[in-house]
Amino acid sequence: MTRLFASREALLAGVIALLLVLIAFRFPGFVTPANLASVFNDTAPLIILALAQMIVILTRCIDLSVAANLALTGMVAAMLNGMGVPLALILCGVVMLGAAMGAVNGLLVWKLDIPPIVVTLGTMTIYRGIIFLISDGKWINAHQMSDGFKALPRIAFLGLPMMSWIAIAITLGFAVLVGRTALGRSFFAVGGNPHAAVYTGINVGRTQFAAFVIAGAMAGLTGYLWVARYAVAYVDIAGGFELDVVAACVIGGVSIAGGMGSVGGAVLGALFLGIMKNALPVVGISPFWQLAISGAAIIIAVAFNARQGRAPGRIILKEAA
Amino acid sequence: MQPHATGAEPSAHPDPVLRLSGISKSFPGVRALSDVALELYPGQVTALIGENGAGKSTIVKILTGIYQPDAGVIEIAGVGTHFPTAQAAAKAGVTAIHQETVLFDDLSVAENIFIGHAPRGRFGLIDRAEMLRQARSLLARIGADLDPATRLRDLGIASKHLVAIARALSIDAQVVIMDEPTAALSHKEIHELYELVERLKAEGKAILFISHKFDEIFRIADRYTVFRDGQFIGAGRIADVTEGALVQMMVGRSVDQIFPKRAPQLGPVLLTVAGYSHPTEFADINFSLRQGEILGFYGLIGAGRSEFMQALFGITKPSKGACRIDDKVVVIRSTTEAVQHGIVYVPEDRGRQGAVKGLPIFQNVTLPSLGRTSRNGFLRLAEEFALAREYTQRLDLRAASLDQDVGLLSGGNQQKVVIAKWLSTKPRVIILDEPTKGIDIGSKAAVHEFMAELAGQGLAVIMVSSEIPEVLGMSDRVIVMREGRMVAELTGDAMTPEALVRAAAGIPAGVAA
Amino acid sequence: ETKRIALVVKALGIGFFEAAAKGAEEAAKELGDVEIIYTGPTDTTAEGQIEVINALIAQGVDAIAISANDPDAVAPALKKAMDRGITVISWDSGVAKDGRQMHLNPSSSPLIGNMIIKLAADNLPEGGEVAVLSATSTSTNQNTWIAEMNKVMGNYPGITVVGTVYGDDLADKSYREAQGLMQTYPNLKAIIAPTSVGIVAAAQAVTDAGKAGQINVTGLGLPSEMAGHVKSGASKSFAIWNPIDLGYAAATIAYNLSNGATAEAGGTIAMGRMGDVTLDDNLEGAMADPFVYDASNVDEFASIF
Amino acid sequence: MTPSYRVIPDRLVSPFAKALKSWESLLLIVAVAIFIANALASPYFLNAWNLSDATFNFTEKAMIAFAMAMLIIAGEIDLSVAAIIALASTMMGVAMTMGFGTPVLVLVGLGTGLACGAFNGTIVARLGLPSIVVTIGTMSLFRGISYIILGDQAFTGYPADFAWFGQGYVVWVITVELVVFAALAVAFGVLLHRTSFGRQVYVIGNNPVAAQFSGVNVARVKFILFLLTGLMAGVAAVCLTSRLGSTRPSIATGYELEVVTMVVLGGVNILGGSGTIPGVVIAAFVMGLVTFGLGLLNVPGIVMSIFIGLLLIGVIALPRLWAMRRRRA
Ligand SMILES: Nc1ncnc2c1ncn2[C@@H]1O[C@H](COP(=O)(O)OP(=O)(O)OP(=O)(O)O)[C@@H](O)[C@H]1O
Ligand SMILES: Nc1ncnc2c1ncn2[C@@H]1O[C@H](COP(=O)(O)OP(=O)(O)OP(=O)(O)O)[C@@H](O)[C@H]1O
Ligand SMILES: [Mg+2]
Ligand SMILES: [Mg+2]
Repeated sequence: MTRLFASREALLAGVIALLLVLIAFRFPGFVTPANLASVFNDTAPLIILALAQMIVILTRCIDLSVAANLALTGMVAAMLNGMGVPLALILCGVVMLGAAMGAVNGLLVWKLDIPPIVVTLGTMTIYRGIIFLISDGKWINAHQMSDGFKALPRIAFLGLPMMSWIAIAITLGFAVLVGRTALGRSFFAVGGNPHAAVYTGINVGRTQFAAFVIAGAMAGLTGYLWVARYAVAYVDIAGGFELDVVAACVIGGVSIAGGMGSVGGAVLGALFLGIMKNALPVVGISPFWQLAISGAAIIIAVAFNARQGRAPGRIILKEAA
Repeated sequence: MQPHATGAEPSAHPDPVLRLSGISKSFPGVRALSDVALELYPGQVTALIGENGAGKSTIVKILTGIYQPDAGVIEIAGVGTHFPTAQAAAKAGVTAIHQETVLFDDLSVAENIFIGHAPRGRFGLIDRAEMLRQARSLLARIGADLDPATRLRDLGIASKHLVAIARALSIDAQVVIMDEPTAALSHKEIHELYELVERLKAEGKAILFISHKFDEIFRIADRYTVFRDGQFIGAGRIADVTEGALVQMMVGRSVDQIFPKRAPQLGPVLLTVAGYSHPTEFADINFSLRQGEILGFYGLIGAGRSEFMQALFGITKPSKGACRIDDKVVVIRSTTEAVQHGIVYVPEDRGRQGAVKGLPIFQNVTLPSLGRTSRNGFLRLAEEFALAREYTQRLDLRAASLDQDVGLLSGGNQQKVVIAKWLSTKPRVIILDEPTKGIDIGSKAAVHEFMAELAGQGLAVIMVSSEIPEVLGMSDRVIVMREGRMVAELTGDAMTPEALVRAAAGIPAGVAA
Repeated sequence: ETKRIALVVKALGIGFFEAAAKGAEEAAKELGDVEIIYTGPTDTTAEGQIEVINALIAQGVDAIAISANDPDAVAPALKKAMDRGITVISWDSGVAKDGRQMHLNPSSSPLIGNMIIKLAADNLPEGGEVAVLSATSTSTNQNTWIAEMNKVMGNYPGITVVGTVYGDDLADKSYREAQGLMQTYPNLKAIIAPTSVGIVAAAQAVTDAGKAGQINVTGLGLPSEMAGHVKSGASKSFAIWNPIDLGYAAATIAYNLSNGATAEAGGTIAMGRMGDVTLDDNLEGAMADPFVYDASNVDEFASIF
Repeated sequence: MTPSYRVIPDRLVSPFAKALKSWESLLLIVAVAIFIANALASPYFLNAWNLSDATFNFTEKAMIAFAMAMLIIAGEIDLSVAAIIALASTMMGVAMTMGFGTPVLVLVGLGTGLACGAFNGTIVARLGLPSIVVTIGTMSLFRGISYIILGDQAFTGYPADFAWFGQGYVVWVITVELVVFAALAVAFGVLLHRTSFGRQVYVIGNNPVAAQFSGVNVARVKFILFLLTGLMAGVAAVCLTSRLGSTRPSIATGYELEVVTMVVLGGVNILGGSGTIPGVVIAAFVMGLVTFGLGLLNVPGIVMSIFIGLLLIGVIALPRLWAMRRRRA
């Protein structure tokens, strides 16, 4: 009973439920299933990238280039589409291109031992710059994209668009990866105690590399989804999104120091932010208040999480226990 | 007895399972090993002996694939091999309990044991149930009463060490290496470990045992190998050698192992602690301490001695109680205030709490004395060097220069830097928490000498130690703690090993200890 | 000696400004001795434009024609440019009066303000709720047009503006803001987006919500980007002036000013094939009337800009 | 005890030899190379007035970078600095509309910076939350307050003498901002490298637990560092507001990453524990030279940022690649 309550995921889920109740009070239309489905769909990219970022953070790294990676693969997807490349090939292409960009990050971290925040700060600007170079700074608009290209994330299945299903599938995939595979467990080991990981025969650098590659692949896939969904590609899409992604992870209880986090937490963290973002304009709060409120929400959530996560400590005195 | 300089043995013995020869290893600025040899035999325990920084842990790391030797040959059952990774070493049948606990706080006990080689089920996914089952049987085998599903963070330090041992045994190995395995264990667990070593011997495993404690070396080892300053000095059978001869080989000179004799000159009461209590860690600690006195604190690991000392030093806050210095009540809310009042604490966990790795030796030493080596907040380098030189040389520090990174020193030498750091502040009360843990015999004597000297100068010394000879040899008075409470205060003739063990373990008088 | 005229835009890569650059090049060809430097920051910030302006001053260009991200913040830098003998005008989105010699509005602001609400009202004979999707909250021209629109609301009884949101000229943000509008105001009948980025995003959001035909997206947009949405019914009509003409006119005015023409209240400046512009007391002038596009003519212009 | 101690030398490598082989020397070579390349690439580069204008590309960011460098060396980070500029600038605008003169405006700007720094410092140092996350939150919070106050409005019409900070010259081409920058560089250099406070910063960055166990008041030092960073953001806000002559809530967007880039390029270890102020000063010039030089060639800003990104990774990666090759050879 206390265990259930203490678990951060349950608590966060409770906060989200409370948030929904409060919103419903002001604006009942928000909590209709159709609208909640649309909020979930809107949050799908954030969920996918929060999961990707989570495994990177688990290994004591951080990937600030996810949004730039997303934008670049999105642009490439739109350009390939413009050249008439079939959608299936584009999908393979974006995942591979994203993974390749993740691999660049990973190699710099692994082989040259450069701190991940520096590597991805650098590649973040480089990837964005490359978009400008390949697109000449021009936008690719809806009318320059084929209908099939734009349709995939929108196809409805059992009442949910494909984009939501993809997010759900990826969530399940991550649950298996993180909980049941050797690689998944080694993410925790590497982040929890890199020094000890070496002694247990886990190659720290290679594990971090793997996390970056997976994160890159996810960013690549999201790049296509994003561009197809919003039907536009240009240099600045998803600008600053990397910070939302990190915020989602942290709200979800992923420890920025590595080694601690869960799939459920990351997903809930993303949903929390997604609901905040969608709900504020709906309940009629002036757009100028949005930024301050979400900032305050992040701080409160983090403070709360830290309080939850604080180790109770050993208890030596017998009767005090 | 003359030790065999070559390590070669009469043919009555079986062939070595593992033979190292001509191994050399250098780090930037340090030659950790040069041309050393080591042989391990099945069913025998070989003790590796040497001073701090002799290269013992380095050879362990070479044997487990963490470091690559610059030169030399590793042979297993007569076949040359090499270990590019830790996994390669495990596959070749070499497993180790390392000097530092190398575990993962946020994983479960079972996962800690099996990380890297977890049992697999369908689709190559980890089979959790099987992993828990195997972990349970391994823990039972070493007599550890632990739930394999517990998060490691929730365990005490001794239990963590047992997990490390279980992990080493989870690998089916011919060669088991133990690098100072008893340093963090209490009385009871040490005995269980000895039994385990006996069982492993009976199973025909070759064991490499590293320790600074001679009593245990003579108790469990069959053979010895001695290193000094990265050189091979000798090897042979324990039965053929005396303790004095081993020490001689180890330090290159004879060492007086007797605790310094002193006639304590007790001054007025300096420190009084009354009713110190913490909500969960310790309760109702009362004592007073005189100038020139050495007060020992004995207890089993986890008795709460460190917790109490850290509260006295301002790291954690007590909930109740008062502390008086020179009969004036002082409130210590932070370490800064403790230092201002002349109380200093040499921590037990030198890697985390003591040394600032990444900074040079001299900056470590002068850290708490910056007020003295600076003027109006501006640093004066020459004074810093002078201060650092004075105290490190007195402790016989082995370092290339005072500008060297502390992180590059061996464990024992790091401890010396930490002690030097506190002595340089000219404190009034010095608390030493396990001051000689992991320190070689020569330096140990130096530390003891120093403690006596400090007391002679009128300092009040508190020494936390789990080594009975040290406690008895050094202290004027001993307080025993158990489960967060003071259970005995012994002086004079009452200070016997039996009394200490009984009080610490909670065995009432009359029952056999 | 050739005149070097810098056309500084809000951000590179936006279709509208690319078209304006085409117009400026056309003017350069016509004038003969002119080199156009098409430049701007890569995101719509005033600080970025200031760095660009500093670099242009250093190169000693002859004239700067700018569409400003912030009317006040760029003014000191432009003043410095004028001090060093550079001709400075603003066009499209203006600069504070003392930071430029004149400002060229694409059209007159009252006309545009009236136009955007009229486009919405013409399709709402029974009246109803409309909302505005703007660019950044600091965008001068957007704010002026919306203010002008509010002044004439009295002429359109039955139409109520229920809210204004800001998409920051980012496609994804505009899309989400449009979604938010639809959720907040279930009876919404039209979204007015006087920005080429916002109008496309809003049309896409309306289409995705399955409300094409129910909610009319209108405002200012480029025919090439809007053609599809006009066909799908998400947008019945929209307006724009010709950005090519605008770039052409800005370049010509800059050329003339740097060749000795003067900008004074009540005076006129020649704009080549676009005729003359007359300046008001604020030293502002309007180029031409906005032009309305709908299903009947959008395809014809989609291939041009 | 034996009186004959083993003698340990103070140093094996002289500080001068160390400096020669340091990151700063490498960076200085890069800076000189970029300077020469710029001079060759554009005829407009070697002009006193143009070079003076070019300093505006980095002075304000560099002021923050000094404090940020110390914060990062101590193992923390402040991503809210740009938002602090926005809030400080907004507060100055509010004071201006209330009719206060330049001295009060400056005090308000600095005071807001200090207050924001104190807010970050309290949360991070007292509550022990990770600074990277906390300041991502305050980044939205501070700028959000600006938006609440200003909405779609702007503050303009600052007093004429207020323009001195961002547009004034001390003598000839030497701007007020450049002088402020130089003075702060010296002050921070002394603070970090010559005082016991600076030493404590390094200690905390290397091992905060050991620092506490050595009597260092870790929370206080961290709090002061956040305060300093906030103050410097306030100084930058005064300069930037004065230079722009107006305040919008979107002012200084994206500065935080440029400041961090400058600090890291300057050789500060992002993980804490090492770095120098001279390194940051050189890095500021390098970034200013790159952006200005490329600006003269009308290269778009985003392409410049590719150069900065490559520089950031390249300057760290190349020496390591070189060392790896040598080891293999
Ligand atoms: N990673 C390293 N980098 C540089 N020097 C090292 C490194 N590891 C060990 N050394 C040096 O190698 C020498 C041998 O160290 P080692 O840890 O093997 O000593 P040890 O015999 O285990 O000592 P102790 O009894 O204190 O544990 C020491 O001088 C130490 O400073
Ligand atoms: N489960 C644990 N988690 C974290 N730290 C621990 C744990 N167990 C022990 N420690 C740390 O290890 C050290 C051991 O202290 P503890 O209170 O257990 O024993 P003690 O009676 O003080 O004696 P000793 O010094 O012999 O260990 C302390 O510094 C304590 O903080
Ligand atoms: Mg060792
Ligand atoms: Mg202890």
